Amino acid sequence: MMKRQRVISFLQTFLALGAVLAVVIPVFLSDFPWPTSARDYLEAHGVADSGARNLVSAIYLGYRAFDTLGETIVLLVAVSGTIGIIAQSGVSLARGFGEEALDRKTASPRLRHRRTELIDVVTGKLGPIVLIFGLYVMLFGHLSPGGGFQGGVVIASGIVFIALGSKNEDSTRLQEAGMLARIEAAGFLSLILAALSGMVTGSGFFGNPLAGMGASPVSYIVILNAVIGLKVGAGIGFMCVAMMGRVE
Amino acid sequence: MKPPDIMMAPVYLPILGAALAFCAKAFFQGRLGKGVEYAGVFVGLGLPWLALAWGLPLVLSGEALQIVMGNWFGGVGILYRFDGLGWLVILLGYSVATAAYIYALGAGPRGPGFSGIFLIQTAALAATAMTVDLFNLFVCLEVMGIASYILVAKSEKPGAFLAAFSYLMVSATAMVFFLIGFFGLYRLTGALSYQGIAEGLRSLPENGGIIALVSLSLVVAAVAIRVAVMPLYGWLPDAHALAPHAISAVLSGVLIKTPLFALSRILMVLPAGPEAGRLMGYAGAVTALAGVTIALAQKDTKRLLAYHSISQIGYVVAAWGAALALGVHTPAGLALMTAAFLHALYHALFKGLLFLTIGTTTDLAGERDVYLLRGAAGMLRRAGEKVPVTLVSFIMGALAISAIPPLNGYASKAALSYALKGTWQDGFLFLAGIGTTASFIKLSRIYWPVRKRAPAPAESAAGKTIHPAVQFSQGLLALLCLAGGLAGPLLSRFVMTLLGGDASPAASLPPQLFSLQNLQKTGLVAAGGIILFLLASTKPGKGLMHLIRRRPRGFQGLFLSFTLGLAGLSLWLFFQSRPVGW
Amino acid sequence: MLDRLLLLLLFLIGFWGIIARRNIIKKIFGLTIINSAVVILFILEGSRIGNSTPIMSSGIADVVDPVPQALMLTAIVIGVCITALALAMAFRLYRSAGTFDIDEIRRKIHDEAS
Amino acid sequence: MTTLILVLLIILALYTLLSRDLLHGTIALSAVSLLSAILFYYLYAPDVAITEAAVGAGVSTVVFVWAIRATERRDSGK
Repeated sequence: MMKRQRVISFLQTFLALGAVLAVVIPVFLSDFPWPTSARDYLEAHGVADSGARNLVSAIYLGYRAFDTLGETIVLLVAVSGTIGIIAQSGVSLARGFGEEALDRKTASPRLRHRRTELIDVVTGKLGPIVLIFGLYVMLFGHLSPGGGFQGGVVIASGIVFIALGSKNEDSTRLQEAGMLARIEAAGFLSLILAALSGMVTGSGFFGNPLAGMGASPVSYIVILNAVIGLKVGAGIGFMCVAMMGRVE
Repeated sequence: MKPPDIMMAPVYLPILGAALAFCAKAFFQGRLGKGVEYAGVFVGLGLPWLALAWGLPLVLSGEALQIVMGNWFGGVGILYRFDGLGWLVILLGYSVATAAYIYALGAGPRGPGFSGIFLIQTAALAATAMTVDLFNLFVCLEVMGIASYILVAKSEKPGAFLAAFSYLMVSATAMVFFLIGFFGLYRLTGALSYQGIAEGLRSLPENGGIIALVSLSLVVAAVAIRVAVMPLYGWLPDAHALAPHAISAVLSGVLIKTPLFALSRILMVLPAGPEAGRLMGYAGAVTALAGVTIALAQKDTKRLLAYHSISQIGYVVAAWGAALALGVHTPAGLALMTAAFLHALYHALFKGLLFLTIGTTTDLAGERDVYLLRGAAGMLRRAGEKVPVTLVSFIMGALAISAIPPLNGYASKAALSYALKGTWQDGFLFLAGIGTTASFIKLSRIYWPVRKRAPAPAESAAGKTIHPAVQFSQGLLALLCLAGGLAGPLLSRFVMTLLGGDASPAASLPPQLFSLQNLQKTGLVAAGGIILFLLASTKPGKGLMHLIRRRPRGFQGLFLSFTLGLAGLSLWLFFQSRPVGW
Repeated sequence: MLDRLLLLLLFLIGFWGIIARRNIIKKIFGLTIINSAVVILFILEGSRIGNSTPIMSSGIADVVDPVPQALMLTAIVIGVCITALALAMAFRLYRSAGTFDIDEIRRKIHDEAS
Repeated sequence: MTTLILVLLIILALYTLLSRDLLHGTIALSAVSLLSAILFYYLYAPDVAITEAAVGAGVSTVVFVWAIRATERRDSGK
């Protein structure tokens, strides 16, 4: 019986790969010239419309900011869903971050004894530096490469460094899962309010509220970058800290 | 608050509500948390009805509001369109979501996390209905998908995680193919919105040739997998059967229809669209018949309902595909599209009703097997349901799906067969009607009183009672089914004016709903159903059904059917665009 | 032309990983690989029309097409979120079935159900 | 340069899918992510490079390693 089943599965794989290959070849191998209409418009008007010199940030937080909101929602739903699915299983590793109290004493013993000196020194010292770099990437998104998401993930790795390296007595509140969940929820609410603010000043949903007024329009992109960065950083930090099962 | 802002309300209000729900989960406990969560749910599910009411006169007059999100430049920005089709699909989404949430208050999953994800799913439904930008459609489908994977997995049943995992892997892979299709179309035209892509393709020699056809088939196949048409339905039965009841109602009622109508926006505009619509119409008719035959063979009640969802969506896609092939602005095409939407709306109502009532009964009896569960009617009465709301609601749902006159199924199936008359699809749908009646007689046996040699009557577990919110939502859906049936012609005229705009007066409606000819047809279907049911309960019948149930369904089969469906669609488009042949 | 062939091969390897490997973690590896392949396809083809980074400091002329770059930011993040969720489900499947082999999981769950 | 990186990516992808040990597969996958980040930087796409490096190599590797730590490391079957 096993032989027959293996042959069937091999045939199915071969058939599926052949069908996909036949369909996808024209698209992958076409050498049709790449359209330049969007690039030309953005080169001419990108900076004037959104105020951001980094055109990718101009698109990503200006012209197509709704896609970014969708992306932030996917991240939020994925984090809360992943934690929900893991926490319900009540696994020892997962017990550390159940919905109720997340105090530091429930870390499973298996993780505690394997802490080497290297982890203490490196992560303890590197944590703040990585956090500062994350904030820089987040806040200068409209000038240099980077922005909300990238800065947020670097901040998340900073939070993980702090959570790993903190000694028993002087741990900051930043590494407690409850605190991170609060920052994430507050960040998401303020992102929605920032998006809706465009309606109040008449430039429409996700429009730039400062377009009419004196302040340079780029500050709207900086605000969006900051809010998304905090939300993403807290969200991914929350997931990583939860997955580590609350190391001391 | 200019008109474009109110038009977008069904999208951003549920997101705001979800943000409130997540804040309630993170910040507050106890009564304050509940208060903030329900405030978010009211903002998310209550207020958008006002926006719909505001939008009605605008779309009734045939106008359509097309905006660029945030008044940015159209070539790069995101275009949204609020027209009759958008209004109707949002109405469909919100009505089923509200009824399902009321049911969830009573018996379904609870908690701020669930409310937040449910609201985000509703927002994604509304956004998918209104977007006319291809990459934004990708993001909306991903948001809708990820919300539904988690909601399916929330039911903690052993099979639920396997069902959610298969659903996730197949949809995620399909969305990567969608990206390749989007790449092909962006490469040819440099535009992101449907109109921009269509104009770009038309200015190219041969409408962009083979690359355009292949890219369109990639996009259509990726969206069609969420609609569960014939070759691509493998993931649906497990996901819908094992999800919590409220989520099964929303999944079957709305989540397989919104991508279909979003796809109709693409196929109405792009040059090779009508051909793709024609093929999907044929696949829809085959789905209607095949779905019913597999449903007849099922043992598990909710899996039987899930296969019926596939068969009923086959009805909708059959008419929808034919409408696109003829062009929605021709009178015949408009009649077909109206019949398709009418059946989609009515199916959402009666299928949601069936999922909720069967869910309540099987939860109470603790038994989901059609052959073992008996005497559920008595059990419901003993469980403190003085007024048999669940029983009556189930009967109305079963009559509606078998197209018995007073109820809405009859009205929409009459419209379907009138619009499709004379085509082979109509024959398939007629046979599928017989199968539906037979399987619902079989399903309703769980309510029949116990006979001597039947298995022990169902006893509800101690202490389980039926929550008033559960009864309210079931009663609400049952009333909507009845109202839809009685007001059939009126509602189909309303839907036609919304969809057609200028072509509506010329389009013909089924002349007289309760005409002798229609009633004769219904009698025939009912008789055929009873005969088929008797045949099915004979010895060879049971053997055949056991065979159908045991057919191998592996994880690999999902992907193989997806790739073959994809290759079939691109071959069909290729040969259709070469009428001369070589 | 060679780059596109290699990219097509990378995509096929990822797709083969999803359908042929029976270990569900390997299937999630395959999903991540085909996601990366499509993102590279967008950026590779998008960068053929220019030769400088799309940051408009003074005197910058023909810039690379920024639109696919902005879109691929979203696609990468969505891909990672889907992967994280798939892994959480794989974890729960492992806890209920004791193995990562999709066929054994399906057999165990069918035995429990019927 | 692009062709070289693509060949390396193919080799690493094959190793990810063929290796018996899931942890080696995860490390090879984060190498795939890192190499594609370098490729993006070379193709004038720094934003995507940072995202791919931070999100692709960073977060997904953490999640994969956690999933394998919490379950089983050896890949038994084919």
